[in-house]
Amino acid sequence: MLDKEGIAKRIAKEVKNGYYVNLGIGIPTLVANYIPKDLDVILQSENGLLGMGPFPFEGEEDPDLINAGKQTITTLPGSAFFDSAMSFGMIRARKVDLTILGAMEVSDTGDIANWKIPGKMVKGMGGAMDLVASAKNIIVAMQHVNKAGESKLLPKCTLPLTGVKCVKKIVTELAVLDVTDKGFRLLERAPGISVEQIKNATKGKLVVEGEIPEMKID
Amino acid sequence: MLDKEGIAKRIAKEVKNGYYVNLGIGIPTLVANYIPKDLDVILQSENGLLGMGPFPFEGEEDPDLINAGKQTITTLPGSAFFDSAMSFGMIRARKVDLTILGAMEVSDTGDIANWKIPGKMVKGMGGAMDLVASAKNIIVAMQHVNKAGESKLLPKCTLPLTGVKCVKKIVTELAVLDVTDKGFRLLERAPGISVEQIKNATKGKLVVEGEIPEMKID
Amino acid sequence: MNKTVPGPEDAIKDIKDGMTLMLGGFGLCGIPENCITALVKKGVKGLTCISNNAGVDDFGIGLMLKQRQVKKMISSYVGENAEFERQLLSGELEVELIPQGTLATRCLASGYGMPAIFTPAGVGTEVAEGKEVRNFNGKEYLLEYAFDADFAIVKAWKGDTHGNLIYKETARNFNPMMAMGGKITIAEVEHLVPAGELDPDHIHTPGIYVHRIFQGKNYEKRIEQRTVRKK
Amino acid sequence: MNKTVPGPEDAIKDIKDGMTLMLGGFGLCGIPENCITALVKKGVKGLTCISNNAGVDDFGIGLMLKQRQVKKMISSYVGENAEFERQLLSGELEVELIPQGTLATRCLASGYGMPAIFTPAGVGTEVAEGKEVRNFNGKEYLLEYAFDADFAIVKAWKGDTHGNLIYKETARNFNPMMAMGGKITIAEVEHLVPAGELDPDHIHTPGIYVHRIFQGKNYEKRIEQRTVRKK
Repeated sequence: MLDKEGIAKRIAKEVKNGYYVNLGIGIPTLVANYIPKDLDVILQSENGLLGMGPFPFEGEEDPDLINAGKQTITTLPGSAFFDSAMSFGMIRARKVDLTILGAMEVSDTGDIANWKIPGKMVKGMGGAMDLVASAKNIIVAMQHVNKAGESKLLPKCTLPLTGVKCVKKIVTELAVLDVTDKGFRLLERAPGISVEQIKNATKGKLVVEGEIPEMKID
Repeated sequence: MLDKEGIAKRIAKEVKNGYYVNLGIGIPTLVANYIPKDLDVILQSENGLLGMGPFPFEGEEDPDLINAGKQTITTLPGSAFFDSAMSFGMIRARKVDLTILGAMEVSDTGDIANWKIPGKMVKGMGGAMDLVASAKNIIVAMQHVNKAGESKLLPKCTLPLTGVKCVKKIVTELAVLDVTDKGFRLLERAPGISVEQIKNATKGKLVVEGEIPEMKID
Repeated sequence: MNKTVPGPEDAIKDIKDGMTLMLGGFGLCGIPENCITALVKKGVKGLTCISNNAGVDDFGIGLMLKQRQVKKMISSYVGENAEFERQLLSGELEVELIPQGTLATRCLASGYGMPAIFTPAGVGTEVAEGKEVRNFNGKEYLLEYAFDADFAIVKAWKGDTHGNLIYKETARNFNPMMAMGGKITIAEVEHLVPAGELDPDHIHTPGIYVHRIFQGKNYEKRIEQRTVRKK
Repeated sequence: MNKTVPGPEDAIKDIKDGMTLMLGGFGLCGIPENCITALVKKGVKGLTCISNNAGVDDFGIGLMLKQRQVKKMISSYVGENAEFERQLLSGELEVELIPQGTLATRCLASGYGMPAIFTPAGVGTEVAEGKEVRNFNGKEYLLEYAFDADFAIVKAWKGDTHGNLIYKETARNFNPMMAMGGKITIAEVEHLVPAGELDPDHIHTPGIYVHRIFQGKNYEKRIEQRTVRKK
């Protein structure tokens, strides 16, 4: 079973040379730490930055320089600032190659719910609805089951949706899955996890074809 | 009867302190020369400049700095450059206070035709259709009659339209007129021109109420 | 074309109860601190505020919320503050949550004289309820309308007396679109310079969009999430 | 993220007969001179060119017209050249004239992922023929679609290896929107610098929109209307 860092490490393998990538808050943010240094990858922050760098050194925080999670950050050579209209313009125009974000639920048709729990204080969708509606490639980083042990990979989301038919791939503590016309297609098992365990944890339609390899992360 | 410079001088009196003004090609361009120096007025050039200055001194022409008429120009302190989307954005959003342009025909309902003569090579409307569709105040600088002696102030334009119900005021070699619900309303006569002469030169509905003063230009 | 006013009190003097304001900033970054302080002092009430966020309990729009000056928030992400939550749950405060890109683009539409725009954000979700859906090239989009704000209040890094503005880093965020989108636009800047000192190629918001400008004071520029690494 | 190519021939190598190109510039100001020369040399034919103007007889897009490489021009103002007129009257060349602001905003729509926009330009004129008219708040607007261009070819003043671009003065014009609007965007620049040399606050076109960039050569930058005053 993977921990959060493990999920981030596995997702980092999906990042290709030359990609512009948007990372959501939570596990997706950790992905940045595992992108191989020899890849040329540029991070987009939807508040208005291309070329997000690491956190600043202590004492060098700049209040005018934050990411979409409102964290202090730095720039890198070749960075560019722009306004939020252009930022979501480039997102809508599918210039961002890969979007990685968290989810509360995903359906086997690729619907995603990650912004609202009825009865709880709703903080808002931020840029998530724009990102999922437009991204050409969305990977979801999430736990396979919730704290009550219930599957978060469902035939139909029970929570209010963020977007429909948009998720392409899911990486959980148990597995890597693609969303296909036939449902979730199991691609890889987490180290030590059996296909049976994944079947039991997946409530949505699951397609298991042939031998399912154990994922390689290092 | 006014010459072109006279028409420009009279129109210059319509320019108020604090105005952003867009000047079309031809007579409207001349208006810039007669705006009183004590007025704070900023000229917009729709190719992407606010704060258009005079022509450059000989030898100081900059090929990257032209106006919408493709003439070499200069900037002034406080000038700003922007792209054409923003330029027409500010035009559509009615941030430009006054638009002055030429016309081939104007109707007594404020329609304007100034871009196309059937049978002749059509060069295009450029920014004219955008300007007339959005400007909050349009003054037309034109000749009252064409070379054949026919009125250009008509009940209905005969040429393809540039815009409908948009012209607010017209200054010709003979008169100053407002476009009202009742048609052209005569406001001023050119020096030495009688109301009768204006009536004869105006084919569209003309409203003459009370004494019509002779215009003052100096 | 001198648009300078002495300070925030003069800039906001004709903002009245019940008006709709756009307020620039993302989180606490690039917010018009001086004008917010002046609005709190003035005590104007029943405001509808279009702002990506709603500040925190003791800073930003949170200060206006504490005084119950806000009737309605139009935002993409709120709830960094407890008072906000209390007013929302008690029904004192109305909130309209809209996707961040939709918010930005509806401001842009106002500034560019476009009555409405199409965006796929929110299609198939509760955001789409009651909205027109239209298919272009096999993809569905929502029709979203331009905003109609009485005032836009923005913060820039530098500005000149003509109202030309330059923003700094990610403090740009919503400020340029809001500057364009207000019927009357007020800009507060950290550095006010005479017209002619800004490079015309570097200006983000041309002065035609700005009606009043003043040199702001005592910027706190509070950091919401101080994240650092060790040297 | 090095997007540098050696020169215009490499940049345009996969532009094929019958493709749709956006070409930046207003008049002869800010046009991609090097790429136009390369397109003429390559002899690619049957092109649809989206460009505000069509150059003059012996410069700009006029050079492509002379070689009969252009099937259709989509412009707001043409006819500064005799060959253009000849081809148009003989039916060899097709022309679609659209208002300048509509042209600019349709490019912006492409770059901002908006399938269509509303503009009042052309309402009640022959430009509106066959188009959807819609009333918002008592005013009529035309629905105009985003462009679908295979390539955008733009000219900037400075650019870096990541494809970030800065334009100079009114040579900016249509270049930023077209840079955003093409499926593949080629930028030629007067000064190509390493990533990190441009101030991130001064960049007009972020590199994400640019796929290939090269240092241009021998810019003529011809002036169309040389107007001067005496000292």
